[in-house]
Amino acid sequence: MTESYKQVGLSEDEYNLILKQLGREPNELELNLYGVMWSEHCGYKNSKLLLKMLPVKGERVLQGPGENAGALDIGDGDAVTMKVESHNHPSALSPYQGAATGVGGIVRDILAVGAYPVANLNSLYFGKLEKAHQRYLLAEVVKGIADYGNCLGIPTVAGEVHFDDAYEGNCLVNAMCVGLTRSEDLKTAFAKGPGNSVMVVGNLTGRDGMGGASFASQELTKESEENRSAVQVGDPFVEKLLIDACMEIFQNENVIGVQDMGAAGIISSTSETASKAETGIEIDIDLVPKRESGMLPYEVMISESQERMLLIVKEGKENEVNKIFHKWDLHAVKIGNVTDDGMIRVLNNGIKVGEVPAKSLTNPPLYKKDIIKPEYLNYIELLDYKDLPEPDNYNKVILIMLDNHNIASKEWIYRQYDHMVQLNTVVTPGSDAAVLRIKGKNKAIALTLDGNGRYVYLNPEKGSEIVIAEACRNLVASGAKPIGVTDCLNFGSPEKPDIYYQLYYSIKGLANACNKFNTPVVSGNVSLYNDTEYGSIYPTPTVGVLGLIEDLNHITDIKFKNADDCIYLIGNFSNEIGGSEYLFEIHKFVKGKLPELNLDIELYTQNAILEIIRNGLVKSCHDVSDGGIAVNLAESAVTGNFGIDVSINSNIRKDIVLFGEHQSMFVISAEKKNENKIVGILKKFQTKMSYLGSVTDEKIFKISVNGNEIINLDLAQISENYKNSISKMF
Amino acid sequence: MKFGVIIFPASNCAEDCYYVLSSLLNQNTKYLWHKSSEAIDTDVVILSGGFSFGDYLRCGAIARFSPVMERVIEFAGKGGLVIGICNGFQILTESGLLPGTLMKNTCLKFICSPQYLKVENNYSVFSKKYNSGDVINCPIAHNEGNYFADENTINKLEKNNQILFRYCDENGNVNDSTNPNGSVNNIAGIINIEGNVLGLMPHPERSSEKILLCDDGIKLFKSIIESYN
Amino acid sequence: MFKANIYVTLKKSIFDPQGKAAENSLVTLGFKNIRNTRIGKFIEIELDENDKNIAFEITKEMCEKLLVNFNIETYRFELEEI
Amino acid sequence: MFKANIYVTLKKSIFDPQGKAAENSLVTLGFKNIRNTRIGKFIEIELDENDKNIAFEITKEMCEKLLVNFNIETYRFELEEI
Ligand SMILES: Nc1ncnc2c1ncn2[C@@H]1O[C@H](COP(=O)(O)OP(=O)(O)O)[C@@H](O)[C@H]1O
Ligand SMILES: [Mg+2]
Repeated sequence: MTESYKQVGLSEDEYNLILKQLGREPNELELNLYGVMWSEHCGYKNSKLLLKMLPVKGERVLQGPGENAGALDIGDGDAVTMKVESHNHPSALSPYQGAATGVGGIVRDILAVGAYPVANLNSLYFGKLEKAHQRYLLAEVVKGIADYGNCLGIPTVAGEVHFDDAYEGNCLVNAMCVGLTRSEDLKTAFAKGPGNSVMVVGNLTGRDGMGGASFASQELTKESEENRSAVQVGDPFVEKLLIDACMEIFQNENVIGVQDMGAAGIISSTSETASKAETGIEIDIDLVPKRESGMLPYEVMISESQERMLLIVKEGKENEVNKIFHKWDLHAVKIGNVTDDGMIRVLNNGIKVGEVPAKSLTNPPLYKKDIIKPEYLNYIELLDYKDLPEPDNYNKVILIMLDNHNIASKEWIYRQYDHMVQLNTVVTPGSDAAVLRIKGKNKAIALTLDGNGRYVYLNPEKGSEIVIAEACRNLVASGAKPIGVTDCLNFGSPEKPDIYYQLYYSIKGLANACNKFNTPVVSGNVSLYNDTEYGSIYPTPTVGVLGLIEDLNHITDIKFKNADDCIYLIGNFSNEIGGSEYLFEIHKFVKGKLPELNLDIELYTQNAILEIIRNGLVKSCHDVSDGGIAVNLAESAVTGNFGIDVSINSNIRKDIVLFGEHQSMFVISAEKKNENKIVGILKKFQTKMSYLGSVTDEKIFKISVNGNEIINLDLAQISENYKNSISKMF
Repeated sequence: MKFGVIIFPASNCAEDCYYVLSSLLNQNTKYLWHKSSEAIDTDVVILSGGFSFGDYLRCGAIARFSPVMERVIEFAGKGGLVIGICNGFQILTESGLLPGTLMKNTCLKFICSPQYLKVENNYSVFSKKYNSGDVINCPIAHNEGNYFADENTINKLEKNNQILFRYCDENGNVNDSTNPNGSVNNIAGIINIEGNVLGLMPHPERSSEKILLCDDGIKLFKSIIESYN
Repeated sequence: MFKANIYVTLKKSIFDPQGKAAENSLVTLGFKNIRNTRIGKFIEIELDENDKNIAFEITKEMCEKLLVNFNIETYRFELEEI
Repeated sequence: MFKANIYVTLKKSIFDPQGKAAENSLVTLGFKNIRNTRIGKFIEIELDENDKNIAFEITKEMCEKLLVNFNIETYRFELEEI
């Protein structure tokens, strides 16, 4: 017994704590339960204390972290729920199934709060596509997301994809789901009312993903590559039935609590619901409908078979519930009861095989470490621009930039996702944010999911502020007011001091920005131990932000719309290009200072943009981000299929002007006659704009800097590089 | 006019069709359950898009055996109007109401995209409101939309003007480069010889409102309503 | 008890893009001397039936009713006693 | 010349939703006495190779490099002289 705690991933101290809490030695089943529940993945041992820095309250918050998904009030009694979650480790091993079940899991989180899933998003990070294995991973992950999400009839409307060597051995697959419901219909995961029934619904329980939760909390090694039973297989068909059946069941009052079964299956769903409600649960594993015979009790308890949910049902209403599931060719089976003794009691065919306090499973020891600045941060920001040769051919540079996979159109990917089903997607993938109208109402929501590992690596705090600022900028450019955040923290092992420092300061940065923009964090997920033999990934928080558009007329996209419209630049240049795609692609550096971000200026500028959009004064709006102004202009030109004739004046270096990732900056197009009104509004927000030039019918892309024309290309060529860069890799 | 929209397990576009018919066109619309073996009491039956039975084994193969399909076959035999959109088209071919088979797209990928279609003729109850030769935008979203039938069947379809829609570009060009999925002769939608059963891969319900892409698709539904009145 | 091993293949005359794609990848990987790659289905079903003739009939019927689309596919099967 | 008949099946421990759905449908159609329906792949490849041992090695390598996903699948094959 003494050493077996190691096999379930517990430390000696943790084992001793268990002895103290139980007052005896745990048996093998019980030990296994602790093993999964006290893993980082389920227990948040290393991150929970840090997460307390995040703002979680706000006038629109209906439900914050602690539930299966967060919920925000979007007016008229409507609630939007959202959550993002990682499936990095399963996807690295089995990219198709890993990504597919990642979508399945996050959709069940949305379902578990009683909402109908209306949109999926995803954030993907791989190594460079020049490597065959990375192409394989991308193709399989995308197919996994597509096959699963498409079958469910949930549109996959937005996301991001990055390629960088830092993710070569450990790709990131973060899936986000957004749901819609009425505020009064939100469900919670409380096992209330002793005597009530505990039911499992959905798929049968098999030996899938045995120990996936503790597995996701260990570094990937050659050995774990062998440990492949950790991979689960998704069944989107059953998930779709589960969605339809649950929506029907939620219409009456028989269901008191709902919890999806994700990591650590039955044990985590029972102990979490009981622990929250200050109750206990007794179940008999013999009653659990199984797919395989001869499953051991602990296998039943921690199995990660997909497409299952746990329901707490009013005593005596089991048959009514079962009837509805039956209609959908699913079962709902009573496996036990809520009790009042605070214990999770496991029976096997009536005989007790284990018993532990629910609260002890859900309250692992929490760790806080010393925060020690990593060595690399002392020199990584040092970069003298005088050492960087200025390009002599800007036509060439912009073509290279557009051909860069991080910048190029992601159409090859999103074509594979059904992004139109449900008839709400007004702004489809390829703009700054997706926009979904709310049927029957004059309002819409805007969604984005964003990250920037390189920035956060160079400066964890500032970089993370920029991640939030940029996500909000995407929403604002679409005409939406940002109202709430869900985040997924993808980091290396917290046991390494460098990583712990990154984690601390990144969360601090997220908190600073969320406080400033009044966008509370309503849900999230933490994925640590993203390390391989090659080292850790870049610290990569990804953030999903929800925006509200209160009038359908305010919906805006990035496309230039009409020839002769004027193009204007709003915001100020920064003289820093650390972490930029330009520096990386052309000069092969990952260093330097990040472009300056002042959160106050950012907020004014965003408010100013919103105000001019709401006054109906803009035709298109696009924020400046990866690849700078040059790429921004190219994207609006290509997607709108117009040429431009633009000239920029500035006293900083031309390459920094064009490709620097200046913060708090937008490009808009508008009719000349609206110029004065726009200037008037901007003044109120202490924001200025400059005239850059115009949209042209001629399909030529022209940019001058300080009077010298340095870019002059056919739109067709710009478009070719931008549109086909990824597809031609396959 | 009464419309029925069938719900098979995982037909995920049933609600979209229902919405267009009932909310945008104010038609009397109801859902029909796949297990129902009651006679069809609507004027039109719609088999919507989606992934009936997960599209496992072959798209539409399992759905074709649902009890409701016997009734649909009976209904179609009596001249009732039946429309199969996307997965619905696949079910109609599997059940023999329409000839041919929808195979995997030649690119082997799911394609979701706006798509131009050429309206081949407006003699059909399903295309009355268009002009022959119109180019309309009607999005596609499928894995298996590659229409195949043997030469004989294709010749008959051509000869009898049963091909209602073909994939084309913005200017109405119908050729290999404007064929998204490998369909024989760029076929996007066909009717049976009697003219009362339509199957098409594109989704007219997805281009039925200006705020979403365009409203070219709604004329298909309006054609039916007009021919009834 | 029998196990039916059912092989469902695309008819020879029908182009198999999936087989073609797999073949192209194999060629890229250096397997040059290959051709006519075709990908079909291999379906295994256990039958609780002791009479081989009946098992044969049942399997045939399952293929004809559901498992095979005769527009594009063809099939064969064998029965294995288990 | 050989033709390789390759059978790729899901590992026994892996859930096969597709097989399950097909089985449910067969049962509804009246084929009651069936179980453990599994749907795998049947891949046919012609090899321009006259030495059976080499053909064997090549086929094995193709399976291991591309055709089989060892996370969830397993395979066997036979060679047929053509
Ligand atoms: N980075 C984070 N930011 C905010 N909330 C978080 C974060 N990580 C986890 N949470 C919250 O902690 C709770 C537990 O998360 P998780 O174990 O991922 O939930 P689930 O079991 O529903 O998948 C959830 O309510 C989640 O929203
Ligand atoms: Mg959950």
